Amino acid sequence: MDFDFSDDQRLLKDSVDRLIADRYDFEQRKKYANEPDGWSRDMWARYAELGLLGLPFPEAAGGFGGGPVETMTVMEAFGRGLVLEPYFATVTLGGGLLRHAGSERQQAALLPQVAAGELKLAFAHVERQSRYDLQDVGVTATRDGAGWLLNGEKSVVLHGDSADKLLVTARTGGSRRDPGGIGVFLVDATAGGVSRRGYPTQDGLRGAEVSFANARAEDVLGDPGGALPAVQRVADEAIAALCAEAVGGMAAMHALTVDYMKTRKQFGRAIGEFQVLQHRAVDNFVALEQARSMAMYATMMAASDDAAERRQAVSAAKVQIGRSGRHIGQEAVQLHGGIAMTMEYKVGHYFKRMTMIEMLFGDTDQHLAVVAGGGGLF
Amino acid sequence: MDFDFSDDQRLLKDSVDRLIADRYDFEQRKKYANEPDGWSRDMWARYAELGLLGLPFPEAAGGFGGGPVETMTVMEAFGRGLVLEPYFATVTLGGGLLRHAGSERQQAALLPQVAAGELKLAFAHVERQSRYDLQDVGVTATRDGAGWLLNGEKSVVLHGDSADKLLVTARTGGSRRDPGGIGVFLVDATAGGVSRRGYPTQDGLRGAEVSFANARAEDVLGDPGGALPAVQRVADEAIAALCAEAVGGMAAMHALTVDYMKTRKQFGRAIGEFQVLQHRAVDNFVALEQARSMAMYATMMAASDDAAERRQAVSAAKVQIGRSGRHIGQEAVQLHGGIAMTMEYKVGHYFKRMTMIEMLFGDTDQHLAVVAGGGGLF
Amino acid sequence: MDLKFTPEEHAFREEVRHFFRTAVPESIRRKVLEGQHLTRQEIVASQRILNEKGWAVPNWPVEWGGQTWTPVQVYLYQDEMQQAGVPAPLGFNTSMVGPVIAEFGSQAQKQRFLARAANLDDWWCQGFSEPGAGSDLASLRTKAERVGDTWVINGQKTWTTLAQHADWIFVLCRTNPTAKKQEGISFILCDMKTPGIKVRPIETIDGGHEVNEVFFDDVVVPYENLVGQENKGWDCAKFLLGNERTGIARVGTSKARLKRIRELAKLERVGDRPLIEDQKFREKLAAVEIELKALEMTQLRIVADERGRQKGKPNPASSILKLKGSVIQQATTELMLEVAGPYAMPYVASDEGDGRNEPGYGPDYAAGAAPTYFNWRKISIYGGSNEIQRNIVAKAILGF
Amino acid sequence: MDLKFTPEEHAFREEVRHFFRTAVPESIRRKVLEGQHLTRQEIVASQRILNEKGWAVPNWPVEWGGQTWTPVQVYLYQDEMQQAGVPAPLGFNTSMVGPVIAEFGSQAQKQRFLARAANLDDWWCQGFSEPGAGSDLASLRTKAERVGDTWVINGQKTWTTLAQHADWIFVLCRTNPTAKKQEGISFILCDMKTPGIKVRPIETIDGGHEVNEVFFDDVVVPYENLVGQENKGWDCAKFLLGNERTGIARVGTSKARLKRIRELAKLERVGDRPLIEDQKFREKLAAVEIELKALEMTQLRIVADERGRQKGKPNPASSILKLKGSVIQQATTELMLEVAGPYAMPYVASDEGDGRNEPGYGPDYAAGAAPTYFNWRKISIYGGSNEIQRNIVAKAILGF
Repeated sequence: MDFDFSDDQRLLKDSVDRLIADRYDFEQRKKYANEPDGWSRDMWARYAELGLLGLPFPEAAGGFGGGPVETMTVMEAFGRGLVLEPYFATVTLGGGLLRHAGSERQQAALLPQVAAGELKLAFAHVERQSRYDLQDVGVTATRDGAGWLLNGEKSVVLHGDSADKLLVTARTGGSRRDPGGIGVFLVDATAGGVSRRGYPTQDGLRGAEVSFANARAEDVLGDPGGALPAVQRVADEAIAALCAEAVGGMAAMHALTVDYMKTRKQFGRAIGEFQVLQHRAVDNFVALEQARSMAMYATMMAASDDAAERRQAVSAAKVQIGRSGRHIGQEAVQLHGGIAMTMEYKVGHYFKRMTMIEMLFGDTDQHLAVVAGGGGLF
Repeated sequence: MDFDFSDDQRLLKDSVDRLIADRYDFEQRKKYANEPDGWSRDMWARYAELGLLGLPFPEAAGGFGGGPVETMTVMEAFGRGLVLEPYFATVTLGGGLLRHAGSERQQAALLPQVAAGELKLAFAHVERQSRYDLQDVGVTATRDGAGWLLNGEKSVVLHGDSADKLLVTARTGGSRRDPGGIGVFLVDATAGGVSRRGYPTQDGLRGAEVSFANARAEDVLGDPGGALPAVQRVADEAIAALCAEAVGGMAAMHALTVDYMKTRKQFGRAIGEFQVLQHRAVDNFVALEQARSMAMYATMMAASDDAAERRQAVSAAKVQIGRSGRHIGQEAVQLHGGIAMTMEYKVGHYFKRMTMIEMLFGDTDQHLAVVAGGGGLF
Repeated sequence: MDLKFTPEEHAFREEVRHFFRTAVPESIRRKVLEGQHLTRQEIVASQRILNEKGWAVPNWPVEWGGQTWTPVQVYLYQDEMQQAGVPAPLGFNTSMVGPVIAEFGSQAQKQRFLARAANLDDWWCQGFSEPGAGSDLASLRTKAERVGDTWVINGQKTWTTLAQHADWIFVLCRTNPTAKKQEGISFILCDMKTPGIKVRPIETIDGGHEVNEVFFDDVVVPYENLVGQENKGWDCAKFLLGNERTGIARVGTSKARLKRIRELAKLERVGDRPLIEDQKFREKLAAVEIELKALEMTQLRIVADERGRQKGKPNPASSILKLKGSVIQQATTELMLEVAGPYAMPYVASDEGDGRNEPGYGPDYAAGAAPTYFNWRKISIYGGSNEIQRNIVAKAILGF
Repeated sequence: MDLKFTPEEHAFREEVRHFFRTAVPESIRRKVLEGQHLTRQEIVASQRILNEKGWAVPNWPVEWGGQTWTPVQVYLYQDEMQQAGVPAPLGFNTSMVGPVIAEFGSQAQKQRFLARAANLDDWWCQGFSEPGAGSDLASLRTKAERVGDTWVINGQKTWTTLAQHADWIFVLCRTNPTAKKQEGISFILCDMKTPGIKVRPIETIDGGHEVNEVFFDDVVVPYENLVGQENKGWDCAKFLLGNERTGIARVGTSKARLKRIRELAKLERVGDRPLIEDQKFREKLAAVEIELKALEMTQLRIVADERGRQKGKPNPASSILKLKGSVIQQATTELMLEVAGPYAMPYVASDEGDGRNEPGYGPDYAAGAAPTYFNWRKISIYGGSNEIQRNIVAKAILGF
């Protein structure tokens, strides 16, 4: 048991923290958001330069062999900066699918491009009826000669509008909610039969609706009917990463709130002098530390090969993050008052991002049900 | 819509309030608790004298024809006094069963005795396995000539130890959880085959375990296989009465707490000057007023003949009472500090009574499930 | 004590319900129920329908168009209005400046302004809050100096709701800088077209434009635009803030929202079952319904108690309505968010025109779920934050 | 960063687990896990087993019987002890007076008291709280006057836990009445058999006798019973209160309770299904488990941070352990109450002797459900109430 960073981890943390501090303040972020993609190509190049885009990939595939702790470090800093770029979509989700479902050939072909910042990925898995259920897949993939043709629609594909390639769950057999018969297909985003409608998401990031009409897949990752375990594993890693991002955001919101309380004056004194508000800030702090603890727990367990154990741990963390995030977010707004309701002030943006994170890969109640369905955490 | 008391109701309220104020302070209550029955025979006689023991009975049966509002008035005062006597067991439960399931003959024979204070009743319905389910009845009643023999065990019979007669749910047909096949039997508490083990309950009242071994029933109320609707109706009225009692107790706890906060000094000033404690007292006040509102709602709906509507309303009230009672109770203890943990101080006794009320006739979660199973309160 | 409505009250409820659901266009009411923004025209149209019926300003003195309704009738009117999705008559006109002018204004002011306010011929906005003042309203710094027959106003107001639509603004100004905080404040009316007034929009986190900053730069208005006495504007402000506390709980609005959530949860499916059959969701919905039912009863108790009270001296228990009412309204937005699920994520810009140009991305209602959740966080902040309400209850009711 | 235990730490955990579960009688451990009161003899017997192994006072200096364990080892020792239901060594001896004497006492005091305290040959109790003082400990009024070679003590202490068993009491006394609050207090040891000491039991709402009032009426003790310097007793008190903050969360205790609740909920049936299959109950249990898992991680983070800290200067974040730990422990009592259902209602008097004379009325565990719920409300009150903990965090961590 050792909570200290190794030298390499410390180095990584320092450089990411510095990057965010130097290049991702609120005004800079606004500028990035107004660029054509809704994020900064310049920052993307810097991430590539720093090695962040290949961080969790095997060294053989041009990566740095980083593990969950390294991802946590990056995501926490990105949470603090409210980073707009498609890191989560490309590296965590897309890269994760290639790592866990792709062949060595596929990894060797694609991961180096991702690490170099030349290839952006998106993961299309949500459907109109599926909500948060990864195995509820209606999009079909049918054999066509040596290849596959995709048909159907995917919803809320994170950063699906700017992705170069899409990784799409599609059904090759079984009925709509069967665990078997699901494959992950690699599709060029500009291929014939693929159409995309991009939009901003509520938190200022990007999403897209994507439809497939006899769209030809470039490739399939692993078993065309047996990809669900890999998809679930990627989802678990993704949740651990989101937990870390959320902790970064919560910590920043909490710090902003405490600072505001010390400077904002009402009735002749700083509102931070009112004991009742102090105690609420303390409850936020406790909620933050509990969330941080659980983000670490999820990080620790995300690499576990025991799928049931991993799932319990990750779901428990998602519940804690969801509850702490909602509490801290709502309280940050309330303790600030009207200013937090405006686009011009940063806290509201954290609040919105927390709200969206709570909805990604299963909401709090769904994950609570997962934990409740297990045999106990102890 | 009229929240004012009628003249008669005002008179009743004044006289009950005065009785409790004069004869049920904390020291007097202690004395009553130490009497042989665990309650005061003298007070019982006074209730009879005031007409309280016949309050909800038809005038034809020696009663005063009072409705739910009258019961609410009495129970709220009793809640304030933490009254020990078997009013709820005898008048609300026993009397209620006679009113709703008994024949005119049975009512005429027994209710005047109850009203005169000469007959104490208890309702035996809980069983080891039944928890809060009124239709889970394992005690059997079998025909024996013109009468019935009872066999089995009943648990936590409120004031079962001092009751003269027991009203017992028993099964005449069907399997253990069938709604049909349940009758309510009148059994003399000293009859052969009846054995009782009395004990104090956690709140200082009394209960008993009662077993029946070929015990002969004196009588059966109404249909020996069709009593469940009447039992449910009595339970609903009983819950409305408990809600009113709880409001009396919560109001008293809240008042004690606010008074204590104004006098108790810490760090050189009254703890009531600390804003954070003030706000918590306000939250208690809001919880109290919400509970009072729902006790009124339950009172208003308790007389409804539409069983489904009545049940929804009463369950909703029980949920509110359960939540408010727990919140106010725990906060009253916390805001008082150590003193509230002692037997010598009144607040802990309210806290314990609230806890028991939450468990009578279904706990908060069970009633929430009832409301959730309906079509909505609006 | 009779906790049931009388037959007369039932009949009144039916009457207002029928009117609201037939006279006010369904297109407007649907937008209200879905939490969408209304256009200026829609708000004006709806209020004029009510005013024609004589129901836009029931709380005003009868001579200026009010009704002699009992408090229970007022409650039923509000409840049915909210449930039907009828936009409430513009509060700045009907609950704020109107009653203040009726109570404190000169005869000339009454004649000039009241009927126009009732009919929304003039759109009013409220110049109270200032940057840096927040809950501490009385620390305001916008000042009005008397120069001859005029006031010269300089300063800045903020959080001015719908100022972009407004014809007039009522402004609290400091007119005696040496007096103590609450003294030396005056209540002054300004035509928004007066030179020197500038409105700057504030974009809120939901992407909406509801509030504004209003700047006063040597704004000159006639002295006669003063309402009541010079330096006694705080009395007007207190009177105004104390009015209409029962509507604040918005019980009818929450009722309508909970019904809508239940309907939608029957349609949305989780796996192979409707969401409404999910035990957890159902219990969360039931828990909010129970709180709302309790609040409705609490409101009725306060309404019943109102008969004996002086106008403008609200029952301090009405702070409960604000406290609980805001929390319940916010809880409905969280439930709606849950119903929408992943489709709450796409952001669809709404404009001030007639609906949206682009189609949405999921079910129609889903686009509004997150913006409403975000936007309604304001409910526990504005109109005296919930912290201020707790201070009021602590002092006025619990005697701390 | 490696969030897993090392093989050495795992081995240590196994070692303490094995010892606790084999060396300490199961009859004692079962009573602890069921929340029953132990007899004096049981507490003594258990501590002597630990002391024989050298594990009663691992936190003491090595020369007085302590261990050189890492913070992680201390954590594992506590966690396994709590999970096994081994009674913690008597805190008054091992976490309070022992460390104070080891730090501030004379060599003679160390030799006279420490080994006996470790072996529970002397049973100590704590004379800190006074009526009217509560959380404001420093406002104490019990006074000790120096008369020749003695102290003469007069006053009253309260909430004195298990004073009925005690041989000695350590008392905070005011020895300089003119000095400011925290100055002028001394830390004095008294033999409980000294004439003038009277113990009066306080019955708690669960019917138990855990706490007492202790009266001092011209109690004369030798001057040498002073620990540390005259009028510097507050230093001893602060040192004492600052020790051992990590055990305060009682994570292991809550773990054991949650496991027990899960077991019982498999046995208790609701209708035709085990309670554990009730969705709502399961989710409530899971929610508490998640909070506890988070607290366990928080505790490990604080433990890991302890290496660099000075003894007696706790990490202020340990207030989180008290805040959350108390709430979680209390939540387990509410779950247990729910498992017991109607059978929580009968009150079964427990006595100080060996178990109960009367059989209970429902399942065995049920009799303790309500008393434990009642009794454990104290956890958020004593040892610095949760309100005080929030004040500490607000000041020491958030910088208010």
